[in-house]
Amino acid sequence: MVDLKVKVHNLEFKNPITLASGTCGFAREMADFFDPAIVGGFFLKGSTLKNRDGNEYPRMAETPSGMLNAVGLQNKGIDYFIENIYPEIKDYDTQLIINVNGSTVEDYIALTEKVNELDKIRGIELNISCPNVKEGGMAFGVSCPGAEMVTREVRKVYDKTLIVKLSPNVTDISEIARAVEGQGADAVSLVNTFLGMAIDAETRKPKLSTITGGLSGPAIKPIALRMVWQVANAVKIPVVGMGGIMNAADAIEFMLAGASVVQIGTAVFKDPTLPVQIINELEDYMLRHKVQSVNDLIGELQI
Amino acid sequence: MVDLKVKVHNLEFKNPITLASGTCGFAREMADFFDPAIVGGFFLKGSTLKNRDGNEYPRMAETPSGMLNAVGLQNKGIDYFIENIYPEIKDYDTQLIINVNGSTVEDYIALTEKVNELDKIRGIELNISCPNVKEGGMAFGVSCPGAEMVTREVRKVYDKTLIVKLSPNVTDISEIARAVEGQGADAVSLVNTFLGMAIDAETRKPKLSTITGGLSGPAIKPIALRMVWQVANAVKIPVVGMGGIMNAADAIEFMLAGASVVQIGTAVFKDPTLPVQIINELEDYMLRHKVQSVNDLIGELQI
Amino acid sequence: MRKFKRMAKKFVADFVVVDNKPLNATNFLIKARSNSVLPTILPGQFVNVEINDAKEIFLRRPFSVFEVDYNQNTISMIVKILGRGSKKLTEIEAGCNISLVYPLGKSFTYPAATDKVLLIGGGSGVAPMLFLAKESGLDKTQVDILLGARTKEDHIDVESYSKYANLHYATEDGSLGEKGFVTQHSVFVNDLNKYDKIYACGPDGMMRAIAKVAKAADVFCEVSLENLMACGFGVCLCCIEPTNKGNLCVCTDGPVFNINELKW
Amino acid sequence: MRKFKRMAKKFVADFVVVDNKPLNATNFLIKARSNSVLPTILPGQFVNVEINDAKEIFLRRPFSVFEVDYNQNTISMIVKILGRGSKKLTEIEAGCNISLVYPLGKSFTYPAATDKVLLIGGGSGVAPMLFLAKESGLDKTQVDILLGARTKEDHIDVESYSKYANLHYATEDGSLGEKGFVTQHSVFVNDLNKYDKIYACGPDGMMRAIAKVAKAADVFCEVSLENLMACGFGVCLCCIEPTNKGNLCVCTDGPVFNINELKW
Ligand SMILES: Cc1cc2nc3c(=O)[nH]c(=O)nc-3n(C[C@H](O)[C@H](O)[C@H](O)COP(=O)(O)OP(=O)(O)OC[C@H]3O[C@@H](n4cnc5c(N)ncnc54)[C@H](O)[C@@H]3O)c2cc1C
Ligand SMILES: Cc1cc2nc3c(=O)[nH]c(=O)nc-3n(C[C@H](O)[C@H](O)[C@H](O)COP(=O)(O)OP(=O)(O)OC[C@H]3O[C@@H](n4cnc5c(N)ncnc54)[C@H](O)[C@@H]3O)c2cc1C
Ligand SMILES: Cc1cc2nc3c(=O)[nH]c(=O)nc-3n(C[C@H](O)[C@H](O)[C@H](O)COP(=O)(O)O)c2cc1C
Ligand SMILES: Cc1cc2nc3c(=O)[nH]c(=O)nc-3n(C[C@H](O)[C@H](O)[C@H](O)COP(=O)(O)O)c2cc1C
Ligand code: FES
Ligand code: FES
Repeated sequence: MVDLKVKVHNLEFKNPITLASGTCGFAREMADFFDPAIVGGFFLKGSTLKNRDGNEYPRMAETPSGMLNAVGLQNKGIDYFIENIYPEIKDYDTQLIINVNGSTVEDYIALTEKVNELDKIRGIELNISCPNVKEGGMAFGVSCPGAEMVTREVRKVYDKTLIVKLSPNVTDISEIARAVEGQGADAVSLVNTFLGMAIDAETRKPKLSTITGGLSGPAIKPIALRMVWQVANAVKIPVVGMGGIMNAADAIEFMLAGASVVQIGTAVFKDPTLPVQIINELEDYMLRHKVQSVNDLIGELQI
Repeated sequence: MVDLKVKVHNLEFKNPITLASGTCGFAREMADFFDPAIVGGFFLKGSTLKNRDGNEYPRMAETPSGMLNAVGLQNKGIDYFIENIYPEIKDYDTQLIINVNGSTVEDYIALTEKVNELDKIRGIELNISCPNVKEGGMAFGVSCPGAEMVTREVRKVYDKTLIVKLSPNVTDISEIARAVEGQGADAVSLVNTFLGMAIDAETRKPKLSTITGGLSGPAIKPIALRMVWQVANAVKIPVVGMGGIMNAADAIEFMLAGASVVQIGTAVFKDPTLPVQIINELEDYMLRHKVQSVNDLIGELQI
Repeated sequence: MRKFKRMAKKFVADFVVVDNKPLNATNFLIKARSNSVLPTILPGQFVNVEINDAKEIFLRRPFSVFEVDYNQNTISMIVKILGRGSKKLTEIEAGCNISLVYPLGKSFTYPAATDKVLLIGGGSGVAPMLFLAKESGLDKTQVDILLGARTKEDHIDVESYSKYANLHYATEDGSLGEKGFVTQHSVFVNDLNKYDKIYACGPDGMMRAIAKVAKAADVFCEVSLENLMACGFGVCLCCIEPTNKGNLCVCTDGPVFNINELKW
Repeated sequence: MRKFKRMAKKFVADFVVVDNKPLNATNFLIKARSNSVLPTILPGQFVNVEINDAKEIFLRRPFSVFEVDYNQNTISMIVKILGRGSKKLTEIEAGCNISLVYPLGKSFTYPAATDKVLLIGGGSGVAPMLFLAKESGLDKTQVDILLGARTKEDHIDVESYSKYANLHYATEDGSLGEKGFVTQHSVFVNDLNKYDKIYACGPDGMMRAIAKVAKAADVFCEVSLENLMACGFGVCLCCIEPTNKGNLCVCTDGPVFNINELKW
């Protein structure tokens, strides 16, 4: 038997295969397909303080080996989550991490304080990298001062595991990672989507209502992998890696590059049972390669 | 008949379909497949002052809808070009633009001065965005001061058309575009490749000798298109667009986003005659949409 | 091997294509068999289909269920060639595997035993309407089906459904049935109030036109909406439709909506 | 329509697959016909093949030419299943289109009329060796072919070539011909100096082993190299091999190199 357990700060994951925020709903939707206890954890859909309708239709466009989305953080607000969703999912035997989003630092703080009360949510993923909202979102995540400020203020009110989710739309992502590490982040997760665009040549119009949107899927994998590797070499805190993971080999590559835990995002749209398959294949790989613990894969790129 | 002619500063292109630097050799190689006079122009392989051996093998890795390369500007140096290659290609009835690369500003200046003497090279593409060299290259292209400095110094010694090729590996590409515009660039071209990485999960080694390399191909198209659109909205000088163009629809999308001329790069590896097909399909599109001149497509995105 | 403990409400599985036959120039009937027993699948629900071996097609494509055979474990769908994915799908050969996510979405509200109903289908929207006609349990006298298409050639042959319903046709060029849009057809124009329920599936424009008249006439009316979907099971929030309850997902809160919910 | 004025040295065209037959468990012979007259194609040259309908395969795959029939306008190649692209290629059916870029690379230097030659092929490296044996114009007595493989099953049947050359086999398990690597085979170990020219194609390790001995024995020796290629026609500079003249492209300066040029 191989040992799949891995820790990110205080958070114990039964295995390193988790689901990315915005692509696994509030975990319930995935429970229609598989037992949530199988996977390492769920990074729940991005929540905001108040209800958000999100952007107008159309919100997505298919691209070569990927897709653009312009959802814009549609959600019913944190109170709705606490009252209506949390009770239903809180006893899932897996890690539930909430993805929090604000337009202002005050939003982030208020949200975090509410989330702090939830027993079964042992960590937050601070999203300072959403490219699909007009205010806040990525604006914080693309500069060191912005990223530092949000991290510092949230850190003051939160003492469970704080994971800061980084934007790839920057010149030097390891600089931002170091900045949030300096402000007390317990881990970083990367990457969020790349700002992209699609046009319909026939109608000469943008394909998304918002003109630009976030690119995800295998298309971005080479860039995401490079960033995980750079960041893992730049910080001491654990790295949660994602971006285009479609199979166990991809997941292993991210771990070799330095990710302790990986998130499966867009791939579940193609196959919602994929995370389960990846766990099985990861076990097979470890048996075949005589790797005892997943910890022996993390950052073990041979160069 | 439709009018395909388009101008970038003083450079007249008989049509907007050109070939990207590093993917069309020195045009001769493409002449094995089609008459070079058919296309708008060739952006010749990146040249340096002295001979460069480039990076070690392996230099490429296939990725979903794209590829990574780590060529590292292998070329025999500008003198070899002037003596042995230029005479052979100088009478091609099309625009020949040379792509110049330096490790230092002095390199760029020396190179430009030599190129200035070549009658049939009416423009240079200043590559400040190569991700595959240890010194110079992208280092200049990812900060405004760096980009400004090279542009300013080269501008002093060059009065034909100066196109500056931008790196997409930045937080705000329109800022860099404005910076080089401010220093007298006649046009900008974008995007160069994205810094990416590939790992072989079985051997646990990087797939490239240099660990990281440049990502190109359709995978990057949505990001490249977004950047062209942002830059076209930020500067007054013409924009030369590229990144994953595989067919006429892609080329048209870049023009709608604001590119006056487009470059076909990686796609020619799949089909070296593609630029010719794209010109034909562009004509068809214009006839079908009753577009008289390509100039009526440039920047004509309907929003 | 980790055991896959199914939570058993939705599934992903490879089916084997047992039949793929052209219904006319652009519509194909594809029937696929599962190895496992099928869950209940109702009219209006859909499946999300992976397109095999197609370069540059990344996501699945949604198609309404047209027929379910619980003895044979087969699901059928009518696929109209629209773009690259549907084209490729219609080229699949019997014997090939095809991956489906199923069953997805909410079904139409079943009519009451005494209801008189009008089913309106346009384009590939016929599929769920025929499915509903068959499954409704109503007598043929209670069910009218109105099908709209551009020309006679665009209609697919549904004569076998005349045992479940009275068939009416509208074509834009008058080559079959009455000339004009479905909303100009006599059963729609004259007799709307004799129906207890109207169900419709088809292009957006048609749905809106029907909804407008039905709303004015205050008749119960459900429409099935098409929409760009990334996941099909409610996690991506790409497939929204603005409603009285805010933006709802067409894939889970729909694709069937009561017109009174919609902001049309 | 703009006229496509061919510069006529290299081509991109759709061929029709006329035959695809398994030679053993992992090797297939694929023959494809062109609509146009073929240019001269020589042993050692290769074609770059587009893999149809394969998700996640972006670039073409290079394969050596095994046979050319100028009457039928066909090119044949031997494809060994290595990874995803070659696997997919071996599944192509007769009648399908396949796009080739051709002819690519430099051929082997033809032997002089009086030369005695040894051709050594390993794995899929047999293809150009058999092509060369046939095209060399030499008498059978002048040509020895030595083929290496892991086991008898890995060898493909090349008996028909015994009219052009004397066939010798090496297998690692001794199940066909002599046991061991080609470089341990008696024709190689004992008789190297009786050959005027040695030609080899196969895995990198085999090429290096042969080159080492040939160099020591000071015999003329050309080897064909395999390498990761993006373009196949000399523009990407990905396929380099360090040589006395610097980094050369395997696709245009090779794939055939004289061992004295190489930095081995
Ligand atoms: C719930 C549901 C049920 C459906 N049932 C059926 C059915 O039974 N039979 C059938 O033939 N089709 C059905 N469709 C439509 C079908 O999903 C699309 O025709 C298909 O996805 C098109 O894929 P493509 O690759 O051929 O087109 P693409 O090449 O992806 O697109 C071609 C063009 O059509 C547009 N388009 C594609 N899909 C949609 C869509 N869903 N809504 C609006 N515009 C779109 C694209 O934007 C593009 O302009 C259904 C759709 C939904 C959401
Ligand atoms: C000039 C030339 C002639 C060739 N002639 C033949 C031939 O006649 N018959 C034949 O069967 N094969 C031939 N090959 C090899 C053939 O091109 C590869 O087997 C094929 O490209 C593998 O593609 P794939 O998608 O199956 O493998 P992939 O899935 O792409 O790769 C599988 C593994 O093999 C490695 N690999 C793939 N291609 C090469 C390569 N060219 N060199 C080294 N490692 C590689 C990859 O890095 C990977 O680890 C030739 C190659 C060259 C360069
Ligand atoms: C439809 C969609 C919605 C998303 N919503 C969120 C979100 O609410 N919060 C967040 O941090 N990331 C969000 N993401 C980003 C993903 O979590 C992930 O970072 C990104 O998609 C890259 O991973 P992938 O390529 O595996 O999908 C979303 C992505 C998609 C495709
Ligand atoms: C193999 C290879 C070599 C390249 N060499 C150069 C170069 O020498 N100079 C340069 O400016 N860009 C170079 N590029 C970048 C391309 O010109 C182009 O900017 C990039 O590939 C994006 O376009 P594409 O996706 O159409 O290929 C190279 C790209 C590739 C794939
Ligand atoms: S398609 Fe993803 S939520 Fe409906
Ligand atoms: S494969 Fe491109 S230069 Fe050889």
